Amino acid sequence: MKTSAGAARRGAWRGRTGLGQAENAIRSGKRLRLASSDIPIGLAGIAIVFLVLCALFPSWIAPYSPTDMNTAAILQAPSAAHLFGTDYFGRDVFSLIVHGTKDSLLIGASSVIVGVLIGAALGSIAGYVGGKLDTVIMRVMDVLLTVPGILLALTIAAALGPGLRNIVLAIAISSVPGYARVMRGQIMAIRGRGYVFASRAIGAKPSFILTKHVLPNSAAPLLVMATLGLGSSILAGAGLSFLGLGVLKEIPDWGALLSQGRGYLTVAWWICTFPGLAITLFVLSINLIGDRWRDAVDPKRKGRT
Amino acid sequence: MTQPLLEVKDLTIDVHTPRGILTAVSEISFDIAPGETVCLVGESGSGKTIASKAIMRLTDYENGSIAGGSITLGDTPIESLPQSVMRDLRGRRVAMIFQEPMAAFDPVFTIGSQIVETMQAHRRGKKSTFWKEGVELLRRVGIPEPELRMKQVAGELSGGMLQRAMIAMALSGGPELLIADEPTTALDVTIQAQILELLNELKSSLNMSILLITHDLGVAAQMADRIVVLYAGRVAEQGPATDVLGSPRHPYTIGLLNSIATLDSRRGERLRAIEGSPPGLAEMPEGCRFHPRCAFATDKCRESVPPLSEKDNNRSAACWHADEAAAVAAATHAELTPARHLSPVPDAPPSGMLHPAASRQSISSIHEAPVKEESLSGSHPLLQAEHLKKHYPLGGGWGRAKRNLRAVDGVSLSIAEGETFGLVGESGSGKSTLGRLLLQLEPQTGGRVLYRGDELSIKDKTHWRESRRDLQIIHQDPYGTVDPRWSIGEIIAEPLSVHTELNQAQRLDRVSELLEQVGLKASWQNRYPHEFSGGQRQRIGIARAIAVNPKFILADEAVSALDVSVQAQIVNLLQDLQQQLGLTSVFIAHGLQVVRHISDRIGVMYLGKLVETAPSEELFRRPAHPYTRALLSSIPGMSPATPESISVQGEIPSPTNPPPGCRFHTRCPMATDLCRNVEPAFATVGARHEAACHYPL
Amino acid sequence: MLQAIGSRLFSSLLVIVGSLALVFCIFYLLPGDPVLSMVDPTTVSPEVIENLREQLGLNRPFHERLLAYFGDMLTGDFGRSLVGSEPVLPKILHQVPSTLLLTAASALVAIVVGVTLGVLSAVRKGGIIDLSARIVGLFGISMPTFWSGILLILIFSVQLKWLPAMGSDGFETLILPALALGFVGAGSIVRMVRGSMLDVLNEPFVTTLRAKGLRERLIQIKHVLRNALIPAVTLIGMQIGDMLAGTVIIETVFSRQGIGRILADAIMAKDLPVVQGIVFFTAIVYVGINLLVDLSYAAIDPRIRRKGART
Amino acid sequence: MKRRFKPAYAFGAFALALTTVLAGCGSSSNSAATAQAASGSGTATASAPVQGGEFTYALATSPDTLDPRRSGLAVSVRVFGALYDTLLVRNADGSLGPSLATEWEQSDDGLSYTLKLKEGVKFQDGTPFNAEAVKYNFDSIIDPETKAANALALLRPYKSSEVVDEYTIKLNLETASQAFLGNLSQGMLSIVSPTAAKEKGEDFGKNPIGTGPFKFLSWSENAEIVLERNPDYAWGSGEAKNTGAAYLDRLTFKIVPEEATRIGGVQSGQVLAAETVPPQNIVALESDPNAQLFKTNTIGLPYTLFFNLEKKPWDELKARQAVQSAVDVDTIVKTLYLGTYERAWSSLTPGILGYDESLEGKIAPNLEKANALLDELGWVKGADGIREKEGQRLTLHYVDGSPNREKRNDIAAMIREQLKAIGVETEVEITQDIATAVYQNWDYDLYGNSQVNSDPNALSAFYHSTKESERRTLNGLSDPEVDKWLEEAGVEKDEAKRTELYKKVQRYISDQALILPIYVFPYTVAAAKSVQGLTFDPFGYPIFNDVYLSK
Repeated sequence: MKTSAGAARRGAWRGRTGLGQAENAIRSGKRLRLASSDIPIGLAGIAIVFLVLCALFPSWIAPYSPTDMNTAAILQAPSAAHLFGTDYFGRDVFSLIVHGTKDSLLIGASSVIVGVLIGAALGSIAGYVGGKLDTVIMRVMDVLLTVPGILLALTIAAALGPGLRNIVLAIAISSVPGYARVMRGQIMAIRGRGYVFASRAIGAKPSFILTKHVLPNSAAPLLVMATLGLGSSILAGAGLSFLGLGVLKEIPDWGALLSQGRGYLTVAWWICTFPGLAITLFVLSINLIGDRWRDAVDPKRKGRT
Repeated sequence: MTQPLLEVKDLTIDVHTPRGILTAVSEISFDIAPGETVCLVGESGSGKTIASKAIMRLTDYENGSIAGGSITLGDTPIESLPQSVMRDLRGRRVAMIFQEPMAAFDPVFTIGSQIVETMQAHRRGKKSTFWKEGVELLRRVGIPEPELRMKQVAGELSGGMLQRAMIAMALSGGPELLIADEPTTALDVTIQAQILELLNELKSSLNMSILLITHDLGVAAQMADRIVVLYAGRVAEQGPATDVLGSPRHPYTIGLLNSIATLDSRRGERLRAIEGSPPGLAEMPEGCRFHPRCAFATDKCRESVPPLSEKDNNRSAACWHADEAAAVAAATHAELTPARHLSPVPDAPPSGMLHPAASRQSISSIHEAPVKEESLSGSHPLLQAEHLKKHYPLGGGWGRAKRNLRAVDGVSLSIAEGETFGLVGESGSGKSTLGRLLLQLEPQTGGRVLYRGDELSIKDKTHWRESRRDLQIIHQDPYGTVDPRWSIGEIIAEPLSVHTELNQAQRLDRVSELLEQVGLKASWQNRYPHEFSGGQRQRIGIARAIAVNPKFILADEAVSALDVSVQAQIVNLLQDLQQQLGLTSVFIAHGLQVVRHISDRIGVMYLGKLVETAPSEELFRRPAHPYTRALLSSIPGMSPATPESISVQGEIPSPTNPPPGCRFHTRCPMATDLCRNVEPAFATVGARHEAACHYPL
Repeated sequence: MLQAIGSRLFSSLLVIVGSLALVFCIFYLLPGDPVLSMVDPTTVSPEVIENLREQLGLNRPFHERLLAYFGDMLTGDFGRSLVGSEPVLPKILHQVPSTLLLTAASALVAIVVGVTLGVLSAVRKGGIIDLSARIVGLFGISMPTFWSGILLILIFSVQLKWLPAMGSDGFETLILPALALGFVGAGSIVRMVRGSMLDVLNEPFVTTLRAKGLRERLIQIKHVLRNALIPAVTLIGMQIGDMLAGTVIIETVFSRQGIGRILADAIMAKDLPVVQGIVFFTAIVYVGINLLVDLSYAAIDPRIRRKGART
Repeated sequence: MKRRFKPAYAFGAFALALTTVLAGCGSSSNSAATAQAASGSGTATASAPVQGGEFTYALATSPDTLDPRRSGLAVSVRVFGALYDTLLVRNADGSLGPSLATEWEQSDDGLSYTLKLKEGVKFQDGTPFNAEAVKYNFDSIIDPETKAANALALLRPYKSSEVVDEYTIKLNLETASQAFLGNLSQGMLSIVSPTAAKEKGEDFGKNPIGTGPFKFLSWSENAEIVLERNPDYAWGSGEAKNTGAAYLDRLTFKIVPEEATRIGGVQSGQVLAAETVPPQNIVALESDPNAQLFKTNTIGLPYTLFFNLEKKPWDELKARQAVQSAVDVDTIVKTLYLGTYERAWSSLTPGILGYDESLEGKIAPNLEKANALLDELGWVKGADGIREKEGQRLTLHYVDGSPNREKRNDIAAMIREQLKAIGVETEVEITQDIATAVYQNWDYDLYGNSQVNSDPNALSAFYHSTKESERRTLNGLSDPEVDKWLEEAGVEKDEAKRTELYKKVQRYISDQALILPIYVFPYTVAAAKSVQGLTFDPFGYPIFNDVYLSK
């Protein structure tokens, strides 16, 4: 009513006035003129590509076997032979990090995938169906939110044992409420979009509208959130390692390396500093890219480009 | 000649974008004398707003920079003043008001604190003194209960009220120049009239100069002493308002004037639209920027930029063929009087449709128009509304009293097959809601809708879904109503896949056919909506609406968001299609002229009620309801108060709590006790002419 | 209004009861029981262990235990710790101030750092300051807290000897943990504040403010920031919740007292009454944070204050 | 008997008699500690003790309760030493000395002990210490209501008490036990005030009252336990040189679980001492001019990996011997503990009665032998280097607890690597809930445990066969011959004979490759230079009564 007429007018002046395009150009310019800030984005991209390569082809990159314990050369400081030094077993820290990439990324990726799938499903149902079901689902999500994530993770890990799969599940479940909330909000927002109304106006069935319009358009913010979630999942995994819920694998993930090496910080800083930096590098890169991506898909901000 | 208050000379403004530096405004020059009103007129991309911001040096904050030329305020050249000095000029010597008053106030601070803050920026003084001063200012601009308003935030005031407050805030520094950037565009036409009147009154009483930026030639005609027409960042033409509007010399100005569905244009006839749309900043044509759209264009125009050549009497136009164009325009003018009603107020004798001569003209033109009414009157009603009501519940819950927003409150209506019914009214009148109810896009609270005599209800899913094939809609926001991820081919084909069994290839054929039908290229179907201009998007929306050969189309503010020159194209397209396809339609708009141009019959809505329906000419010639007459009188560029015109005070009341009796009584100059207590019936006042008024005019 | 509060309280209550029931079920399904981890199983005989189970009521059926638990709760009895056998309520209440203090201090760090960097980054958009502010912010969310915590200890305690490495008494012991925890939240807040500052800077009213001749700093801080904080408040609320959860790790690293550590220990020891008590407490804190968020909305945005509801 | 710690004693051998306490940090080790060595130079600068000051001592974990009867943690015992006294003390030479009991006598049938109690002793709440108090203590331990567990295990086979007179008590046993008397020196059998215990009930653990040199002031959970000097104290056992009231005004235990923080606390001066110093820091601290390091080897059972004899193929001697030959314990201990831990050779640690030195150096890594043994059993290396037999892969399910205490997880990682060389795949399961995995489900092939204990009788709990109704042992060994040796040794009064019996047991265990002994745990404390007089009892628990802070 009042708002819709207002919107028409707003559209009207934007369309008609001189600033219409100029302003758009200016605004988009403001956002994109950050050529200097694209350098870190580029670096972040390179870092991610490199880490993915590490995950896929670790033995091409790592100079040593990650399990090789050279007990004659323990706790050696970084040198030409051992770029990142050696740990308390005499393993080459660089090779460990390279080989640990796979599991680290796997923990991040699979927990995000599981979390997003469950969260998106619940959020979509809540948002699209609405009514009582919505209330029930969201109340359950509130319960999950209220129980601190770490408690959930701890109890799940304690209940199911400390396997990698259970760590993933623990992180995934504690991330479900977040995704569900975002998805629900998104679905409800998209449901109110003009093109959904337009599609309904031509007589399209609800299932058609849901699958062709609502879901595809709701996905973008969730995907961005999932990207950022990759980083926080890896951190959560490291946190669980710290609390003693990690897994003792032949090739530890970064979180485990960091957690296990932290006692040596004063005598052999390299053992946990480099895995820590690997985590930081990855999460930082993911965040930089995710932030940029989010700006790109955020309809509020997209309008300016 | 007195020293101009503001002198803009060869001003060029660059805008920094990721694609490089674009020039938004090139070498524009104009000046404003003390006490003078100058209008900058132009469409999107003309650079009028950015030019006005440059005068305040606000462009600096928006990635713009002054690349050349000078701006002189009084004796001070300000184009390169440091911002610290500029800050002192802003608000004190030059003040500015904006198009959307709601957005122009900080939503979280009170109006009062924002006014006081302005004073504090320029003067020393006690806050309480400033506050009192603010109250006086609000009173000065005609705001009732100013003490209360001072304490309210923007969200609590109506648009018209806020624009007044905005003006008050601008006045608080006692400026010599007021820049008004589309101050009334977001407002309803009756409010627009009030604001324009206020501006004129303030200008003369305070001896301010006004730089008015507008796209609306009507507003320019009503306000301007002089007009500067901008096109694509350059001055196309400038001169005294009378001259520019009366005898335009630039083909663009001529085209603009022709594009307008004036009250005098022949109904049903094609408007003389300018082809194409204004260029974007990044794709400015070489030579004369208007040449791709210009009928007079020659190689010379394509190669070199025409200078702004002075003709006489302060008039100039930037066209190699100005004389030629002016001659053609004069001829057309004589034939069609394209801009007769757009006479600047002070100099020209009152004219317009209420002027006897103009009225005669209108009448004569009706006789020439293809007359459908007779044939229609006997035909079957296609769509009928019976006592339709739509109440939206507000708030309430948990024991709080529930209130209803009575968006549509008992409307009965019958639309005949083949008829085009126009629906007009201000914001909050319920016209869009009524449109959606007619199509049963939402359930009504009361009453019913009949389609071909059968009840149509959103609740009967199967029947409803089938009926969508016949009943289509063109939306007001052509971009928001298409899925941005779909190609336009898919968008146009969506109704086909819902309602037909066509296979992929057949669908493609049909989409190609439709695209050509609405004036787009069939090969564009793989493109995405964001690649199109506003006008093109609306063509896409139209193609989609007619894809399944509907019987009825609802056009809901379908042209309101478009540039004037583009609006004409779409109006033409709609008219053509209606004739070709034998459509029945309802055309909702707030622009009265456009509605009149396209509609056979018009209904006027006020606060959820239909107050008058009549055949288009009849309504304009003999409005029976005071509100209709008030609406007509508010059209800018109309002559000032003639005995027959009505100007309304105040604003439309809230639909949650409509006044008793006649809903218009609170604003009606003729209201009596009867009006205040008894709701008038919707009664026949002439042939196919009904109105709900105790005292029809 | 009263009824709105009533319904709010009711749904909060539901959430709290739901959380407790959820935790109860999880623990019921957990393999093993607390007794084995309370004793030395190589020397303590099976009968003794069986006696302990009996004494602690671990042999009773599920529904009996659940009903008994909620029944006791209604009378304000949160039970006794299975491990230390002290009453849960005083045990938790004793630890609460330390955790709340840490959470509050971390929130303060997060808000001050986050908002400052966010504002800087937004008003100096595109420059080196923007970039550095954002990267500093991102570092916070890119480092595992236990690692940054240990680094802080090594630098400020062991090397520079400026601040204590451990403990929970006094202001000084609060600084390092609050920094370690606060920086995590700061990252998201920087991002949010920057984004919404930029959005608000593009609002038309900012042009009005400039056209009135106000100083740019005044515009940025008084007007833009206040508007930008409206969407940020929700996020800050959520961040505070996350920080509360983050105390589990930080309290261990810095050897602070607090429910985070008790919680970790209690989970490991399967000390259900203690875990329940803490979940109850955190649930209340979450409800409180939500309330605080709403109050902040009202404080920042008069539109909400006057309507008495969130839009 | 006065004890003085000299470097010469380091890892020295004491033939101690027995008992049990928990050391390390876990929930489950009996202990008796031996030797101590003050490296650094703490003891050299002995001068006149200074009165006053607060001694802050960082513990790695928090005590569960300060009620000795109910506690299950070794860390609690570190505090009990300051709060309480025991009836007897274990002298540095392994003999028993008087404390609250001044004389003791065993009946001929070994089924009862009569103890004379010290007179004039008062609990910190003023309750007089007497036979009634002792009777209350022991009776309450065997009362199921008290929920005693570890203390109950120590007190076994106690049956009842008879108060002979105010200061004489007769303790009756169900069966004879050579270990019983020694156990009375264990901290978990410290004597609590009967008045306070009755009054506080379950809350006594938070309001402890004993007869010790320090009295309880406050316990701020997970932060600190504050004790203050008991000025009335005048009945020191002689374990500390100072038998009167303590030099310190206050003794504060801080709870600092994170290693780096704990050691950092000493380096930054926030605490004066911190226990359980990781090996890598020991090396560094030894050269730190601002700190001193105390190290005491504990005695009892070393950290030992037990094969589960119920799991195939580890029920076969050759399979176990193959692992025994493949694991290079020397390298593991040297690599992980950087020379700060001793490697273990037998099922008992050096310094305990009956320790069999002949086992030292007997086992050397020999991959050929290991491979040959597995070949003999028919395990053939597959494509990936892991042996298979009848479609089964040769795997070793190695269970260890979390958190990674004393780098035990790292031992698992190294063994996994070493066993790969002989084609054994090691599945390492690290679980927090070791109690369920091991003691409830018995689901492991190899699991490690240690016990600090001063009596070789501790072997019974690990190697004696068990009845159906009893909990099985970690090996699940059932050999009548071993049972016989252990039973005889349990009641044998002749030390030489006992020694011989225990040596037989040790040799048997080694020959059967039932276990892999790994290391002997040293209790370590890092302290500021100002800390003087810190000594440890044979169990490795700190003695605070001699401690003073030099300026």
